[in-house]
Amino acid sequence: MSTSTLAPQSPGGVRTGASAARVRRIVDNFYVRRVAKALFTVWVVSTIIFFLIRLLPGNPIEQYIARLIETQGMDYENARMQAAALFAIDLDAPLWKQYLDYLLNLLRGNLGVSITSPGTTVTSIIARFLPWTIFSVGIGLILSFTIGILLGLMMAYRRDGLLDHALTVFASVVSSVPNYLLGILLVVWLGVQWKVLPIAQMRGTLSPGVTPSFTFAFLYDALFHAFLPIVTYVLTTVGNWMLSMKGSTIGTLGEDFVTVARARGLKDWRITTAYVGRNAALPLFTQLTIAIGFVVGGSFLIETIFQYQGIGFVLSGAIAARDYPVMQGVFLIITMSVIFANLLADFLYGWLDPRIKIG
Amino acid sequence: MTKGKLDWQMDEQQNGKAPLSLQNVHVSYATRRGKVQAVRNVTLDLHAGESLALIGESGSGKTTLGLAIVRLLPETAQIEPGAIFYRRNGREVDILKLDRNEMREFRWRDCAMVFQAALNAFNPVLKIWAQAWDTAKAHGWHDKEAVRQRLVELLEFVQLDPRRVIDAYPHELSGGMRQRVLLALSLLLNPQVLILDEPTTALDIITQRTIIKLLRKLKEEQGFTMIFISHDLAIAAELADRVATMYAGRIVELGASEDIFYRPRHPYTLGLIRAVPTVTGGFEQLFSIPGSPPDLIDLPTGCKFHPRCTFATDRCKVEEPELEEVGPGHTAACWHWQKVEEELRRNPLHRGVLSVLEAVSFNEEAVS
Amino acid sequence: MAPILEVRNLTKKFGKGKETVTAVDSVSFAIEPGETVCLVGESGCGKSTTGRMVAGLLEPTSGEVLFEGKNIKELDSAGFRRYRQSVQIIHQDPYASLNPTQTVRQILTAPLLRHNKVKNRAGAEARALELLEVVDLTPARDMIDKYPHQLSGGQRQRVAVARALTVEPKFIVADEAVSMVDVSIRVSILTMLSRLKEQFHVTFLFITHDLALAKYFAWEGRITVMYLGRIVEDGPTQRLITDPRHPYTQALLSAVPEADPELAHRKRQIELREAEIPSLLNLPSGCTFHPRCPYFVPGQCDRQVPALEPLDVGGRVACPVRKHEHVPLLV
Amino acid sequence: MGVIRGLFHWVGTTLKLMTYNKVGFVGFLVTAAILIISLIGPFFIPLDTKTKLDKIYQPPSAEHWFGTDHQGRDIFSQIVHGGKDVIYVAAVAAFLSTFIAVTFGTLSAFAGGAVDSVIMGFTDIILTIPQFPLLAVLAAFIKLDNLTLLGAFLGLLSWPALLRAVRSQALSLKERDFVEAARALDLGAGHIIFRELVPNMMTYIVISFTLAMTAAVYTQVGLVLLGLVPVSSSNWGVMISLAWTQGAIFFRDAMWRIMMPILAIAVFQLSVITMTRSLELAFNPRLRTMA
Repeated sequence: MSTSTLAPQSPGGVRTGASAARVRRIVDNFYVRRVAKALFTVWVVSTIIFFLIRLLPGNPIEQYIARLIETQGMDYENARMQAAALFAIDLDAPLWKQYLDYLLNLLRGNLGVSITSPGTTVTSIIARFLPWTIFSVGIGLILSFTIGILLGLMMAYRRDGLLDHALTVFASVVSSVPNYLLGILLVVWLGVQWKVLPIAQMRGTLSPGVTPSFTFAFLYDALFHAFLPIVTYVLTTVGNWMLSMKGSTIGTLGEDFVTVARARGLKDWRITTAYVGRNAALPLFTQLTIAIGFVVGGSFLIETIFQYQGIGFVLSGAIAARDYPVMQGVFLIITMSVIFANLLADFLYGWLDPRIKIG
Repeated sequence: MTKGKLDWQMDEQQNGKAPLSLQNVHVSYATRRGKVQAVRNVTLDLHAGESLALIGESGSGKTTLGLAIVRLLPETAQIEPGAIFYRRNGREVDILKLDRNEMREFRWRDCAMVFQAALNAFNPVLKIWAQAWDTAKAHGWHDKEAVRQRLVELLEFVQLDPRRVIDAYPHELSGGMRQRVLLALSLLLNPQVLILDEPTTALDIITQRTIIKLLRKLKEEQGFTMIFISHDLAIAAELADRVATMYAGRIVELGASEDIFYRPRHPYTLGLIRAVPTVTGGFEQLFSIPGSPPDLIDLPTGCKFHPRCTFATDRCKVEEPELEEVGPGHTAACWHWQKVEEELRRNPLHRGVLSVLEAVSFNEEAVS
Repeated sequence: MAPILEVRNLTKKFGKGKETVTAVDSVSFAIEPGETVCLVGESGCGKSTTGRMVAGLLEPTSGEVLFEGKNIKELDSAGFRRYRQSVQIIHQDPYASLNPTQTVRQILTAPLLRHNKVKNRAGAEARALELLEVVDLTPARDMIDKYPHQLSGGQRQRVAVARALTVEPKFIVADEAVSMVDVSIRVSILTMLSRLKEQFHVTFLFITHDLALAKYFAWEGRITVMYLGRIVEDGPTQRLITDPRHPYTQALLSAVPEADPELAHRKRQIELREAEIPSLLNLPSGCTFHPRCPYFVPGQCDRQVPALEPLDVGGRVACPVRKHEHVPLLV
Repeated sequence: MGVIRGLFHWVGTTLKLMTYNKVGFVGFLVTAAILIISLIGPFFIPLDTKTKLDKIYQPPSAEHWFGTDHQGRDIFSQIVHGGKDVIYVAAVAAFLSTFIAVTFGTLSAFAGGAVDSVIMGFTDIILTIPQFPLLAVLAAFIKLDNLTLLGAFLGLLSWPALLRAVRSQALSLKERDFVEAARALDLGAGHIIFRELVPNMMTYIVISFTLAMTAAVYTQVGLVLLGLVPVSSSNWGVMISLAWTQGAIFFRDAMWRIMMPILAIAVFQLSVITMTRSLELAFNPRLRTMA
């Protein structure tokens, strides 16, 4: 017998010194461990970025210096100073000092200054554009996940029926078209061929003159502009949720506790929701962590297609203009938002599944 | 726990009619390869207060039959022809004719089924109390306090500490505890019939004993009507008043427990008994049954046991025997049951007390 | 005669830190060539872990395994490989112990060819067919090209036995080898194993939770009872079954359901003080059975770990309190 | 001779098994057709490069099956020529990422301990970095003007999810009794990995390979669209990218020019994904003996 077949755990912990026990409890705490892991990941990723920028042959700083000398006729020293200011790096200091400064700057939220729009800090750019991405991607993800789970559940219940077949075809088709191509198709068909949507007016994040406020008009306008990105996220991701949920539900329907619930004479609705649905959806929350990364990463192209001014739009602009400080900062933020979203999904999972020991 | 407290409603006033009568029940599954004949022509009366064991190996149809009674078979299964009559308080229904909602109400309230895999019998994300309350609510109970009170009593009856169990998640309980919780839950709605499918399989020996003791208590003190489904002869020996042996979807022998264990008349029953050793009995000569269970899609002709039977003759290959009376309250479906009787006279079953005494005397010699 | 296999103070711990579990705790026993020993106990008692350590599949945390008098830790690599081949294991689940992607032929010829037991492929096939006959899988020609999923549970278990025989082992650990096989064919597999004992001079360590099977298989041999990682009692089967001395053995024997109504009703009922088995993560002090034992002596049982002491009636028992008491199991 | 006959038998059985799932088999046929057209087609259908001002933006006709583009060139010939590179890059990427995932996933499962912790720690970190932005940022530094380099680059960054899955598969297989029996029989590490484990993971590996291909198609076309991959030859991605940057998507008549490459990519992705349903059957030993 392996350790997995041991007798169930009996309550009652170890008795050590009270303070040592408290320290251990904190260290062992699921949340603490998970947050520590997330912070560690952030550190590793930012370190990777630092060394990419500093050490790669033909690295952005060297390239920028070269560009300044070439285009503006600066001498090497001046160009170097300007580059240092932009990247918030002291190029004369030893590498370890530069690295330390970089990390301290990160902690202070100082990510340097944009090259293409001088004087604008990267932090302020992020602060301006990030909320729109969170808004559109967040709504897209929640809608897609919810719709996917509901449809998947339905498909499993009506397995091999007409609805199941139709939805399976739909799911396979929409999830095999890359999201940015679907975006182009939406523009081509809804905007250009059929003229159902005023594509030109829908660009950007808000119509001219509308300012952020807690009003219905503002929300309506924000949704109007985010409509196409959201539809694209939902269409391209809902298929996977549907098929995953269908598979998971079919597995759950075969579980003994579902048969026992039926033997207990429970009403169908209760079995479907609390017994089948809830358990079938659980494994999908682990997939959510991977999906979040994909959606945030993919938002980049969709925002470019629809000219939706979120963080991805900024990134593609920065890449095109080789605005390295912005590229670096935005990339870091995108990664951090994925790490944060994963953290959230993990906590959510621990809360939904009592078998995951927390605390 | 007294009888009054648990409030069993024994229907003695049934003018002699059994609470559960199976008449000519057939169950088959449609598969790509053909029709699986899982249960064939089962006719059986379950009397009030008796405990009946259905024994047989995997594929004998015993679990299918159990599931057919509460109609929990997969959708590909067909239960026909046949009828399953259920009687309580002078009311008689054919279970197979109940509509969806009537069927739902029938389950657990009239007939509860305790499953083999108690490990997975509970929804892992709901506490025990929530699942008990779900059950009560589905059958029209509204008084939360009363349900809780009853659950506490039942948990005490199965010797569990209600304070520890009631607000626990299933994974926090051991396998034996979960099996007992399920047993307690099965009594919640005061059902008349209890079907137990492999109630002790996969449990440790000492835990098995705890469950067996509880079931005996249900049987002897509360006079419960129960069906045990098991591949394990020991469960039948420990708990059953009557035993039905199933083979290839049919009942091939049915009789009082003592008759089946000491005076079997069907070669298959005899084979099973001769294949299983006891612990505290003496050293028995054991034999296995040659061959393997038949393919339920492509059943042999005549008696389905004939390819594995040492008594088989040409007649067995052609004609399938029906259950016939071989003793008082004892029926067997075999053309040659008299030969089995002779065989037993020649080579008696070395079981029971005699062999035990031999073993003990051996021991005393060794000590002295 | 020198024991073919001996273990001394064998201990296995799993996990680390707070989660450490002692699955096997200072187990010592010796098996003579040709002897049949059954290791019996409930799930979690360490019997399978012991079996896997004996078969060299699991490294002990401490203690020694001696095969034919030699400590396997001190063997050179060639010696260790010889030992590895000399000890084979038969697993419980016939559905998991055969690779679903291989035919019986592939399963049997691979070890034959690898260890040069035969000259060539033709020789391997001939030997494979022979082995199939040995385990009563006939006609062997029809069996050899089948995939595991085309065989019944009993047939698969026979293939597993034939596979173990390819390397001509001297010692076989049968870990619950028949517990997943249908009742009606169990005996034929046990009979086949008993025959191998004579035919190939194989010594068996039979691991099971089923006391009735242990009794049947090792009627002339010995039974060793384990509880929570320790041996609590061992002795000749016939003595241990009829005159168990350890309260746990008694509880176990009295708890076993009997396939005989009369025996079932005449069994002595032993009431344990606690029904639940303790967690391996939090083992009781002293005798690990003391929280459940009806004969618990406070101050003694919960303080001292009882040693296995020899019994006048044969075997050993780890209970100084009850070792002289005979408790009839039937009333 | 026997080997050849065996091979034919194997191919025959595999194809027969693949027909068990009708949809999957159609996916297989379409995938095969696209592969054949992309690889052999260019030898038969010349690429139309001549500007024909009188034939700009024509809808599909007998002469031009998929219509014409903004310079009056035949779109069908461009589609036929544009598949090769896309598929090549995807195959390189899929091969590399599957190779990394299978090698290190199995290693991680087998070695356990520190090796496992290091591999998994690294994988988890790479997994949290959104792949597409990373690729885009990196593409801004490194010139990916070589198809093999592009494929390798995509492959090098897309293995983490698969590695995790392979590791958990290998972990569960490792605990299986038949692997333990092979250890007891001293059959050697090579036998255990290549005879016991890999055949049982084969279905999974093949399906993962095809799915990795679709992921690589997604990424490379995306990169092309952003203008980050200076791939000179025409391919489906470049066709879309040109139409996009020239603003053709807002021009009603340009529909065929945009639709056709998009359709080509969508049909390829869809057929590869549906093909996996049949692949599952083809590797099932249970079915293999029944066929």
